[in-house]
Amino acid sequence: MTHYSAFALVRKALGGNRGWSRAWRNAEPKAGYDVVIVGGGGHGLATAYYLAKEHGITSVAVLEKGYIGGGNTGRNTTIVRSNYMIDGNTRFYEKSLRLWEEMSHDLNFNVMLSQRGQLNLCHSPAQMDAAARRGNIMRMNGIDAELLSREEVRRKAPILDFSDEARFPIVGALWQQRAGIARHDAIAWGYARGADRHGVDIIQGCEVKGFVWERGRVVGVETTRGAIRANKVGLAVAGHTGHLAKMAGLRLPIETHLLQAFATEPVKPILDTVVSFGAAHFYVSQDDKGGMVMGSDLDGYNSYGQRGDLPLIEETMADAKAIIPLLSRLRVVRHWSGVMDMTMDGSPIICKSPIDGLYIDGGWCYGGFKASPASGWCFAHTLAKDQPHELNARFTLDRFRRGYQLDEKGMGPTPWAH
Amino acid sequence: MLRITCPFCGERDQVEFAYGGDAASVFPDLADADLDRWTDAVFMRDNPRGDHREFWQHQHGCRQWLYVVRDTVTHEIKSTLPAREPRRAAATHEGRKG
Amino acid sequence: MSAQPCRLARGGRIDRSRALSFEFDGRSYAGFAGDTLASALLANGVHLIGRSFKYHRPRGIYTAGLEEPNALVSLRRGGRHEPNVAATTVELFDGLEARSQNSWPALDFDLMRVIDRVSRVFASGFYYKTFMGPTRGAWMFYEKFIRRATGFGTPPLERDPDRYEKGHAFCDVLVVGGGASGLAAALAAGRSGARVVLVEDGADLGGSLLSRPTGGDTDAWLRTVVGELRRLPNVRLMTRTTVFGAYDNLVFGLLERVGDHLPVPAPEQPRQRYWVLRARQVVLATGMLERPIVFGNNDLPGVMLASAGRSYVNRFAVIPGRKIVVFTNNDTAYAAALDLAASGIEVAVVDLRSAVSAELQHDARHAGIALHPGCAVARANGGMHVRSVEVCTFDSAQATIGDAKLRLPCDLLLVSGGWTPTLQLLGQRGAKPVYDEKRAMFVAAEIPRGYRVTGSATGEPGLRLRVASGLKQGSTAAQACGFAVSPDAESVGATFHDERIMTDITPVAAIPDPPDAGYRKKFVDFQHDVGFDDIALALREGYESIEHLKRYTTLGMALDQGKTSSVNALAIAARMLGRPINELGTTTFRPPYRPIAIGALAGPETGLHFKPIRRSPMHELHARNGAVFTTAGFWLRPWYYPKPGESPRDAYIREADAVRKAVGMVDVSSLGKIDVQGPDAAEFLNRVYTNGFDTLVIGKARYGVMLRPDGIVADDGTTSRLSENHYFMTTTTVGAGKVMTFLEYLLQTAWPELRVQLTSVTSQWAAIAVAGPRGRDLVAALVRDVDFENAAFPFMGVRHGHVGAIPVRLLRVSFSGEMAYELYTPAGFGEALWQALSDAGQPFGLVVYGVEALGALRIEKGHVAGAEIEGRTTLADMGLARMASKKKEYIGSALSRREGLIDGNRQQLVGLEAASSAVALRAGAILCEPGRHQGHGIGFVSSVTYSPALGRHIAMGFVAGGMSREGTVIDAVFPLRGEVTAVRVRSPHFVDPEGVRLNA
Amino acid sequence: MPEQRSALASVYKPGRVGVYDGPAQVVLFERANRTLVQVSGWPGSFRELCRKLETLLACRMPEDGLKAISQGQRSIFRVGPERLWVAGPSDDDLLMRFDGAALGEEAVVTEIGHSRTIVRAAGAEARTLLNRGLPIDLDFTAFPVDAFAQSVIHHMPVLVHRVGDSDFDVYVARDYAVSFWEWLTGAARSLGCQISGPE
Ligand SMILES: Cc1cc2nc3c(=O)[nH]c(=O)nc-3n(C[C@H](O)[C@H](O)[C@H](O)COP(=O)(O)OP(=O)(O)OC[C@H]3O[C@@H](n4cnc5c(N)ncnc54)[C@H](O)[C@@H]3O)c2cc1C
Ligand SMILES: NC(=O)c1ccc[n+]([C@@H]2O[C@H](COP(=O)([O-])OP(=O)(O)OC[C@H]3O[C@@H](n4cnc5c(N)ncnc54)[C@H](O)[C@@H]3O)[C@@H](O)[C@H]2O)c1
Ligand SMILES: Cc1cc2nc3c(=O)[nH]c(=O)nc-3n(C[C@H](O)[C@H](O)[C@H](O)COP(=O)(O)O)c2cc1C
Ligand SMILES: [Zn+2]
Repeated sequence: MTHYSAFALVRKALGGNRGWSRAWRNAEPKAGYDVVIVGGGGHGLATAYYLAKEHGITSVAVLEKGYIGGGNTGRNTTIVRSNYMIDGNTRFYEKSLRLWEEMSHDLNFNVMLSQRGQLNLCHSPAQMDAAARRGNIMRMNGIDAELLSREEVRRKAPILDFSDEARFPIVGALWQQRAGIARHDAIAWGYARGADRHGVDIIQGCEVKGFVWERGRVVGVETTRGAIRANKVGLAVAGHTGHLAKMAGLRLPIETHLLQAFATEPVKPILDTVVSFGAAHFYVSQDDKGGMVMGSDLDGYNSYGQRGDLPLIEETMADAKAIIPLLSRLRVVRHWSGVMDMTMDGSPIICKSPIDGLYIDGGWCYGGFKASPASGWCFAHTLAKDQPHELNARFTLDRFRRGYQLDEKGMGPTPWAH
Repeated sequence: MLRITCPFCGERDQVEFAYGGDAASVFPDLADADLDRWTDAVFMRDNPRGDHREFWQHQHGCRQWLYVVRDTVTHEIKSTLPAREPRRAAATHEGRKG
Repeated sequence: MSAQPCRLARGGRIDRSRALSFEFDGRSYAGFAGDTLASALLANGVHLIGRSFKYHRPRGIYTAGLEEPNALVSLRRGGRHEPNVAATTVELFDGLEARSQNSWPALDFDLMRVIDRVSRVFASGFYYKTFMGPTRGAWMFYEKFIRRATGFGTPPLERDPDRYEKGHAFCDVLVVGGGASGLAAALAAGRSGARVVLVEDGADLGGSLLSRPTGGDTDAWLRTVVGELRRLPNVRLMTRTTVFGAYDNLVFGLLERVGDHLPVPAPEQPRQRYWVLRARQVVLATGMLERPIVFGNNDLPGVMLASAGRSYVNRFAVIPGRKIVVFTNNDTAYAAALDLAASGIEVAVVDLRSAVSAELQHDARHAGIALHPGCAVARANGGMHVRSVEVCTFDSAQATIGDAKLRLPCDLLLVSGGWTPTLQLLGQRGAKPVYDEKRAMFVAAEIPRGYRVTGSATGEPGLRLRVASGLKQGSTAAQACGFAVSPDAESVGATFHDERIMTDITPVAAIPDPPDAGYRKKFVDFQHDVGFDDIALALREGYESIEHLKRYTTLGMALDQGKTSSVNALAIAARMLGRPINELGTTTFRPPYRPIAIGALAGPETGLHFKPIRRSPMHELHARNGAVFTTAGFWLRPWYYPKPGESPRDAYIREADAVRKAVGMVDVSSLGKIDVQGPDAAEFLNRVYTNGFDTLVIGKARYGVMLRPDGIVADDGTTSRLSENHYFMTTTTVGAGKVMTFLEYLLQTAWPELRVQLTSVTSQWAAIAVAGPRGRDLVAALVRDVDFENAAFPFMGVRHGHVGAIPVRLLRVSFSGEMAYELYTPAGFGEALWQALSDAGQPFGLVVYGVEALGALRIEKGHVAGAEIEGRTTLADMGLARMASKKKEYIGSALSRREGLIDGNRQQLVGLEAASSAVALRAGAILCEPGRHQGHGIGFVSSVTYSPALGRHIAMGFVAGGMSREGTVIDAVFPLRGEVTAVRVRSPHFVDPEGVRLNA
Repeated sequence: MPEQRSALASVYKPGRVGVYDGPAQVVLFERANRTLVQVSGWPGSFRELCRKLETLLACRMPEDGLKAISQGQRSIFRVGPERLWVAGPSDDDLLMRFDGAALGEEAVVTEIGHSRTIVRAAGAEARTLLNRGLPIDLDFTAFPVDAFAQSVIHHMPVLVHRVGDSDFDVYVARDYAVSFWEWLTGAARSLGCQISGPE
């Protein structure tokens, strides 16, 4: 496999770019593996990579029904941060950010992690208090955070609405410098290439349609390309977790909802940070190509339809103009959406399922892109050791029955409102 | 945009309605303190890909809660009833559970 | 201003009586009304329009429509500046200013052009392979340069001065596209009486008919049909309007460009209007778009689609070149060749096919056109503009190229590689088109319910058939809506003779380089500078899925969304992979069909009108009294009332102090208010509140708390019993909507057998709280018909009385801990009541206070509010365990018994006070065991105030163990400011814990 | 009773909105002297209740949620399956005397006269104006005279009642009245709009 570097780029260019090899093999399914991961998104591929790299388990297949990275990994607004407040979340997301910081080097694939910082805007004293609590927790856990005044926010992002026309004036913000954005496709391709190098089979166009059972235990999967046996089956299928779990007879504390995203025409740099509006659920950054990438709230009803609708589109565009009036004349070139597994407390699930041989990594809601590396890392640990790492110890299924929800937003069991 | 036919007000835009989630899980009777049944009703979901029974309130209209069957893939609405009606029907047929 | 050297003396659909002047890159030019910016530039002989995205190659005008990939310019100035606008879509107006993009220092001398020389290093995906060193965060260093280099045009840097409107529309039949077939469909449907909306993106109706020579039989047909349509009252014709998205349930997003063709929008008019249209049936008559052929240097200015050449000469009377080569693989380009030749221009045709029909050969010969069948253009030559083309023999059966045969000098190269029906709107509905090998085009396969496709969007090229199918589909659509179609509905079938039928095409997307020709750049996606080699490289590296190919190369991701490139890209990839096109499939079509301004979709929801404001009935009075407002949901509430020169802090302390010492009043109208009536009202309240309400006596109020079903506290408030079956509930301001909805949910879905009526009366009542030791004196002075003696009207009592003629409902409840009354009066009397209190209050030392002082008072009293009811706390956490009735079950009771919710380690409410009066406390501080400032601590500070009563900062907070820590000192840690403050845990009832004052 | 203060008092300025030639296409004014009472009942006995109301008011009760019954100065809306709004002039003595006693046990009467501000939009373009925010088909065939709809305009709940060929009454919650008025007059700018004195 070709090592990527500037030197290689020049050398291969001189050879008419004919010397590049495949980033990963187009593997054919084998009869069986130690571990089969269902879902070729960032989480599934990272899991396979860390299984091989950290635990030496290389008889691994990643099964993807479409093309890798084509799920939410390839359709999210790419915000990476570690500003979580609830005990159980905080250190997990920080671990993830640290893995992000090493990722390009580790994978020899530039995932373009741009730690340009994120502004979580506050529009009332009460929001500032909540931001302070969050920021203080971050700092106490060794995570960078700052509380900014209105003037400090203005210096970071002068194009926000600081005029008298702002319906919800900016009071201040919580700032995390190490937060930012990364290249969505790159993490799928980078992990795939990394896992492939360790011998993992990446099998695209292979949909899991059911499970192979033996004595009440899952021992493989039925796929559109035949049955594949496995000692352990790990689900990392994002919005489809509920659907697959049902095939195994499990009911989960998950609803599938759709979330939209928007990209505008590219323009020269005007916004150097990630901004999230505090008076509405809206976030925006300018990607390296120059387009503004924006997202907002769920469409608000259960859906597996990968397309959004007008009410939320209007809402999002109004949010965009409200917080950055200059966006008014910029044009959206495309909007799309993803289907997400919303849990009842907004926090994820990484654990052994009640069924032997079946493991679940899901419930990522709209925050799982940033979690991809740590999720893969913890899920690999859970699969390899048959017990959770302390970082994912609280991401259990039974926390709802037991009353240990990790409700970062305090919204309760109404997933469409998280 | 969803266009929901309120049995009382007629076909209306989604923006007049508020979503109320899964209508398949019904709260147990208040007197029933069984933790599993409550956990199941409050937290667990069938989350079907296809027909989904769900509640919507015609919030900016007649304020009725509606019992809607909608396909979660096509978003097609198959039927709409006032929520109290199926509940009443269930109550008379199988005895009141909650 | 120059003459227009390339304008024909006659013809076209421009208005020569209206000369317009405009500027491009600072130079003035002339054009005519009816021109586009592109046609006017061409009329002036300007071909070089901009520089390409990545390699800064010179680019010109490639099309005559919205599919334009190359000719992107910046328009207008200041707040109206718009980048990346396709010159082909800009209607010319007097004084228009346009600028080229992406070049420095000048358009014709761009230093970044060097990138083009080393472009192979910057092949697809190069950035994934480099910029990773030397250090770990190296990308942050490179990113700055990359960002500056990309980005195309500059963004606007001032506020948009224009207005945007929104509209809701409804129709039976929506016809998308105002070409021949669309007009026919609208006419047939319109004649049935159905409500028809016809939407056309362009300024004029006619579609491709407008690109035909003027004065022909199609013009007469067009006049007749449009004339009749305009007369039909049930038909609405919307031009300059795009159907940008097809959404669920036959709802469509439309954008009407009301003022973009004017220098500035007309007075009071919006710039654009966004429509939400609900249709019952839709007919797509969206036409088709021509696509290029890929060959060496095919992006050079002076290379253009054949249909564009035809449009320029016929519609705009512009000759885009003096010496023209037409390069085609199908018959349709001959129409352009013949029309141009008819204008006296020298034309040669290079046809990939060796066998060209006798009829075409005859026509060509007759028009003096040199024909080169069996040949391909392998390269366009020239630096900044095409000067000649390299023509090679071509074997269309094998798709192999021979040696260079000749070099044809020319200054315009027209290209036609075939046609692509415009099926984006179907694609948006998830109906993927399929590839028809024979016709070399993607055509509609599955058609969603309610949709119909007609005209060339079906792939039908013949005009007569297109009109016939338009009439047919219009009729059936109307019938599907229940309208009877009269026999004459289809009577305007066109009788004009048909033109060249595109029956024969040799589907070659890319011309291979001739043997030993050396490296040549061949572009597939012009706008993103994606070349033939980029596709090859991506496939070589395993990005074989069509979606991976798109993402790795960025094919089809630019503003034009691949309108001219995606089919060629597919064909090229299919060929490289040796697989049929249909096996590869297409990428997904997503809205919008063409880029849509954010401001348009935001519509009137902007600035201060972003969200409506809810105002209390006394809002004006507060504003006049100098209140500073704060937001709570959509409400604006007085935050504090500063005296001149007073700081916010001084103001609230003064206000709170005055309440404790004399009397104050505060506007609490925003509290949610719900009228609860019916024989089962008591039972209902018993089920939704944790405490009992059936035992509440008439004429009394009670504080109540509601849980969510999961056992967490949802909201609180007081509820009064006005009569046996009549209760009056209040909720928090922010919780009001949610509570009302949840209560209705319970009544209708869970307990329909309960006979209870709920009515939100939040807007019906103004509410004022009067609090303070002199509160009773003040209220009693005004309300003469109520006995205020403690025994007659005790704490938690409810009475009805009058202030003058104004009726008031009085609740003796207290949030502040003082002797207090809440006065409710119908909203229209709110101001009068406030004024009456204000007037009468002077002798009692009345002060008006805002929500900050309200907060100070309630913290002193230990009352919980939003910062404590934060969605994770239980009754017990807030020290309210006694409110959980043991006699009954209620919503949330079952799940509130889960182990995690009764865990002894939970953080519980305490009061906190700064150890010294000099120290400030802050909300959001984390509580820690002294000196152990790690992890999540043992709790946090939820609410803080300076207590005038105690003369120091006090706080409420949650701490593990709660009141068992009473008296101990712990640390309040605030690392964000580097502060650690010692705080003493104490009862949260700081002031008057026995309630002497409120019972006084 | 003292006079109710209009929620629009601080923003109401009769005159033209924007500049335009020719006559106004929309005329707006507040209907200040109206009042509103809500009467609710239960499924089993609602018919009976309606009959009592019919006798009391000497007028039919509406059968559905689509069309109001207007008689003289009164309009009656069935706003929910068992819920009516009776609107009338503010000195309508009958409405003022409405109470449980008159209608019996099965009626719940709620005075909501202060909770809504009523605005009339009249003129050739009134329909166009409302449809700039109202997602309801106001075509005559779908929304004839006396048709009404409860809906939402720019996040604000409204009830829209067609009182004439080109006349509409909009009932909006009082606390939104100023924002609604700003929306309405803003949306009317491009139509040519006249604000006349309150009725
Ligand atoms: C619009 C949007 C914006 C978002 N913004 C952010 C953000 O800013 N920051 C952030 O951190 N997170 C964000 N998220 C969330 C984030 O994208 C996801 O949580 C994360 O990408 C999930 O990764 P994954 O690998 O679990 O899932 P995916 O990438 O969805 O991968 C799951 C894969 O499983 C495959 N699959 C499903 N069923 C089967 C089957 N039966 N057989 C085989 N394969 C199957 C799917 O095809 C898919 O490729 C956003 C999400 C969306 C939709
Ligand atoms: N030699 C030739 O010129 C030749 C040969 C064969 C085919 N054609 C093509 O045949 C077609 C004519 O057939 P037709 O009458 O069915 O189509 P048309 O192109 O005449 O009309 C389609 C119209 O639909 C409009 N439109 C498309 N999408 C729209 C949207 N989303 N919103 C609003 N408007 C939209 C376009 O602006 C266009 O005017 C043309 O596309 C023409 O280029 C031309
Ligand atoms: C961060 C990000 C930026 C994107 N930018 C663009 C863009 O500039 N142009 C574009 O056409 N699509 C862009 N997309 C969207 C993709 O084209 C595509 O819509 C998305 O990956 C979902 O796939 P689908 O539309 O094929 O379902 C972007 C996607 C992401 C996640
Ligand atoms: Zn309704």
